[in-house]
Amino acid sequence: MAKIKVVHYVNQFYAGIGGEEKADITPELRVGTVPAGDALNKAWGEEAEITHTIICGDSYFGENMDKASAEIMEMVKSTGADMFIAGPAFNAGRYGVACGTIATNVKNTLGIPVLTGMYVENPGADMYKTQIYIVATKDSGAGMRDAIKKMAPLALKLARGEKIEASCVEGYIPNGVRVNLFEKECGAARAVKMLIAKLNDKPFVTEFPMPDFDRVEPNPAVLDMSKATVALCTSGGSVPKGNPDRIESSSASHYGEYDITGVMSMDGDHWETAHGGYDPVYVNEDGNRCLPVDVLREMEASGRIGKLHNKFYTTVGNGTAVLSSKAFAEEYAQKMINDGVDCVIMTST
Amino acid sequence: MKLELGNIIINDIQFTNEGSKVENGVLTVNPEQIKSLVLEDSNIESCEVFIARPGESVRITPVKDVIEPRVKVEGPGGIFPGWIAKVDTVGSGRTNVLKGAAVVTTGKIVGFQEGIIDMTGPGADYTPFSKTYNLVVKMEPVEGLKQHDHEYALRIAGFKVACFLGELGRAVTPDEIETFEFDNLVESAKKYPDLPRVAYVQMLQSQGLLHDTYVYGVDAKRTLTTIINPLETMDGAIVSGNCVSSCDKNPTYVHLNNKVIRELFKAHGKTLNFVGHIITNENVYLADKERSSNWSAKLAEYLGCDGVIISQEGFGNPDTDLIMNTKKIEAKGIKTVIITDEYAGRDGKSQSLADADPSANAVVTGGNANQVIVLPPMETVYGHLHFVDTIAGGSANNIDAHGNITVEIQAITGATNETGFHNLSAR
Amino acid sequence: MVKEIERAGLPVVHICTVTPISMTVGANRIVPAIAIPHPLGNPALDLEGEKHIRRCIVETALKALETEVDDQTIFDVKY
Amino acid sequence: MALEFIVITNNPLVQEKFADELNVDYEDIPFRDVLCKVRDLIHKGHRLLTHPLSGSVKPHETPYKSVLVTTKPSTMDLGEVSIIENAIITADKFAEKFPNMPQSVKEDFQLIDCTLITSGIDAVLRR
Repeated sequence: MAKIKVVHYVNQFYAGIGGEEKADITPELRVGTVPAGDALNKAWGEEAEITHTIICGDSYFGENMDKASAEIMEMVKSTGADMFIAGPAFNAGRYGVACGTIATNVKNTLGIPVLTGMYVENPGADMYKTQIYIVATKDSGAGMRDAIKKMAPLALKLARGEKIEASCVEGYIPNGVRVNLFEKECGAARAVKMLIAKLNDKPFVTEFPMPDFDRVEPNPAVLDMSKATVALCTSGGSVPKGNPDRIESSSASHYGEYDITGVMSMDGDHWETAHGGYDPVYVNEDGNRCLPVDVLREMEASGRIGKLHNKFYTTVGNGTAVLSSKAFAEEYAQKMINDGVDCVIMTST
Repeated sequence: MKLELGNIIINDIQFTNEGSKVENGVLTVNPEQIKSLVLEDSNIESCEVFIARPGESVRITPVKDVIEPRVKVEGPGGIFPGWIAKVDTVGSGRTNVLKGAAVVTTGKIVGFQEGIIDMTGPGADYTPFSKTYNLVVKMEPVEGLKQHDHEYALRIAGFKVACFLGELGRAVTPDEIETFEFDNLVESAKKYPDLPRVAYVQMLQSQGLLHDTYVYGVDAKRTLTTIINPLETMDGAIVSGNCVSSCDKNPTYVHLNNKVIRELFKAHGKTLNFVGHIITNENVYLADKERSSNWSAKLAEYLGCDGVIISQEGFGNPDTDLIMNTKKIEAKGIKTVIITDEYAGRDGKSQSLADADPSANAVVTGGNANQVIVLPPMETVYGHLHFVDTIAGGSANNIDAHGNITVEIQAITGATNETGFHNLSAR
Repeated sequence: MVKEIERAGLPVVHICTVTPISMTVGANRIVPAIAIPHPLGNPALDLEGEKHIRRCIVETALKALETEVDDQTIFDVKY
Repeated sequence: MALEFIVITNNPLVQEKFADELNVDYEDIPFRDVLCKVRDLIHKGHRLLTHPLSGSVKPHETPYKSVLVTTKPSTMDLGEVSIIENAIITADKFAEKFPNMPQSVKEDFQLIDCTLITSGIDAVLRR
């Protein structure tokens, strides 16, 4: 089999160009490797080789994300590589986000296998771990050897399209896809060990993490509601009659964005619910029962609120579903911010 | 209380036309003796007996139960109290065990029954019973026998055969003797004042036909959560009536050799003080679930536990019991580790459990039961293969032209066992 | 979803029937709704009665947005 | 006072066995629709008495499901909402497997569902 051609992405620091003062350098494609790439090449022997390295400053990437991304994509494409590797970024936040963003882009647009590595608390890990394989590294460059030891074999497997084993076997950050494996010890022995650790306040790793129950700090209160733009969102599935965007009744693959300019009330002649998670009769009769446009219009007229935002966002979500459509909300929250929304009323069934 | 298990290591099973016996690690069986024993029950029309050894190209399906042959040689009670023996308390004296042998019963009680044991090939890795020397007892009922009576007949026949084989080991000197001692609460507290106190909370499937478990002959759905001496469990107090969705159901063999109990005994007096075994049920009625989990928490507190291990049995609604038990026990300040399995979909991307709670922060998993496996054809099939396409984890037309069967591992007996009996897991 | 909106920097109030779930999903300002099939209405009432309760709920939601909170808070509706 | 309950079912055997003595709401509808019917009742304040994922036979593998709910609505119980909604999520993970099931297998599934709900009915009646 021919040697696998790999292109490697690193920031200014790992290219040996400089630290923060050089973080604004623009993307550059070089033939050959940087030290991290040398280590990978050494680990691969005759199997694979980094032929090109792309270098970009972290600040430049962070501040010019779309442009930088497009430039880098062209560079990757021009090399004709079989695989793309970014980092490892360890605990460097902007570098981690850059590695995750570019690797995800490469995977989605060029369709070649990608791999990166970073510390589990790197913000890039949370953003991209469900989309690409991210090897879990230590929190600083001192963990380079360990990172290469995990990345090199996983990269080969990915490049060859081989079966990827469970996260604890391959060393990637758990990505939410459950993969079976045979443990050395039976479940009972593992349970007793875990309990002893838990009883002694020693660290232990659950084999099945419960869904995310983390919290976000509350944002400050709205100071002057009479000047505020209030947006409505719902997980109750409110849609125009006939459900033109075909929002699925459960586990929907997209969310709805609808204009309510001039709409005074969610009357049953024009609106309905796409939600399959409850008896739709009442909301189909009167959509204000789910999305209170009628009273907010009154409040807009009376000056209680500054303005009702002219778009609302809708998803179908069981109130009690353990999984939530996190990505949708991330996306439309950004849209609302860009549109100058000040606060949000989210209604759920 | 002290229990000795005298293990007679079995390295092979052979048929004979003469008397059945155990000699030099070989279990020699006269199949006619087995048949006449089974056919004592007028509800059973016919019986066939086969041998399945590790590594042989053999598939057994649908598996009804797996039972370890044993005999009580010293002390009160007998094997399978409430069924074969009287209800005298077991768990003391000596019991001889034909270690490495198992009785596997098979028979079609309902059309969608599964339970696959492959003795070789990829499927063999997923079942613990590919490593035992199995005496397979295949039984057909008399015409028109109702499913409840059919299940009962097969269950009892399995116990009878296991006792018959066990009896052959009565006079044999065991290769090894394992001794287990369980002190009462006061004594163990005196002996190990500084060790954390740990109990085992075992959830027993208890919902109806092919979903039942029995304790000293009592249907577990008609019990309140209670305390049992773990030695009683090790000595046959709990038996299985439970075989559908066989990946996470406990055959009788698993109760006899409950690994949570064994591991707790291993750690007892060293890193923890094993203070008790709480058995609770998994009923259909929600008020029963509330009540039973209240009692688990209350008894764990009553035993003065610092920690417990909770094991589940089955899929779906027991997730509710599991989370209730965990939340209520954690709320008492008692630390928990739970053992479950997952139904994360064939792609591993779906929600694994039907319930969740942040207090369940220490989980051991028996793996994703939806994982798909291709089982190549075996030279011999004992049982009814043509039912494989209508079973849990199977699907219509899942046997290809070469005889490969595509199934989810939920069809394989013991694959994702939730008492931590096997070593499959997931991440 | 509420959490993602909050994380993006927008103050958000969650009007929700199943308030414990709202707590679990990490909402900080929570207003209880009427019932799952009609969170901001009640078909048992006449149109004006229904609008009145809806007004009360939305008013409570606005008050919640006008209130500083440090932790998850449920704002009860006065009808 | 006896607890009044309805048996929501799509299982003809349950209908046949209990229709004379109990309040059985039988409809020939798919498995999922039974769960949705129960869900809508729970949302209206009927109390869920038996677990909708009773038994180990997987949703859609068995076409049959029977669930007990109270006849009269009271206050919606949040725990029960969670149970029924998660049951539907769980059921949706399993595709229908055997559209052309032989009658004998159908009858076996009917029997299993019937024994499961019978254990629930017994529990309610003897309370």
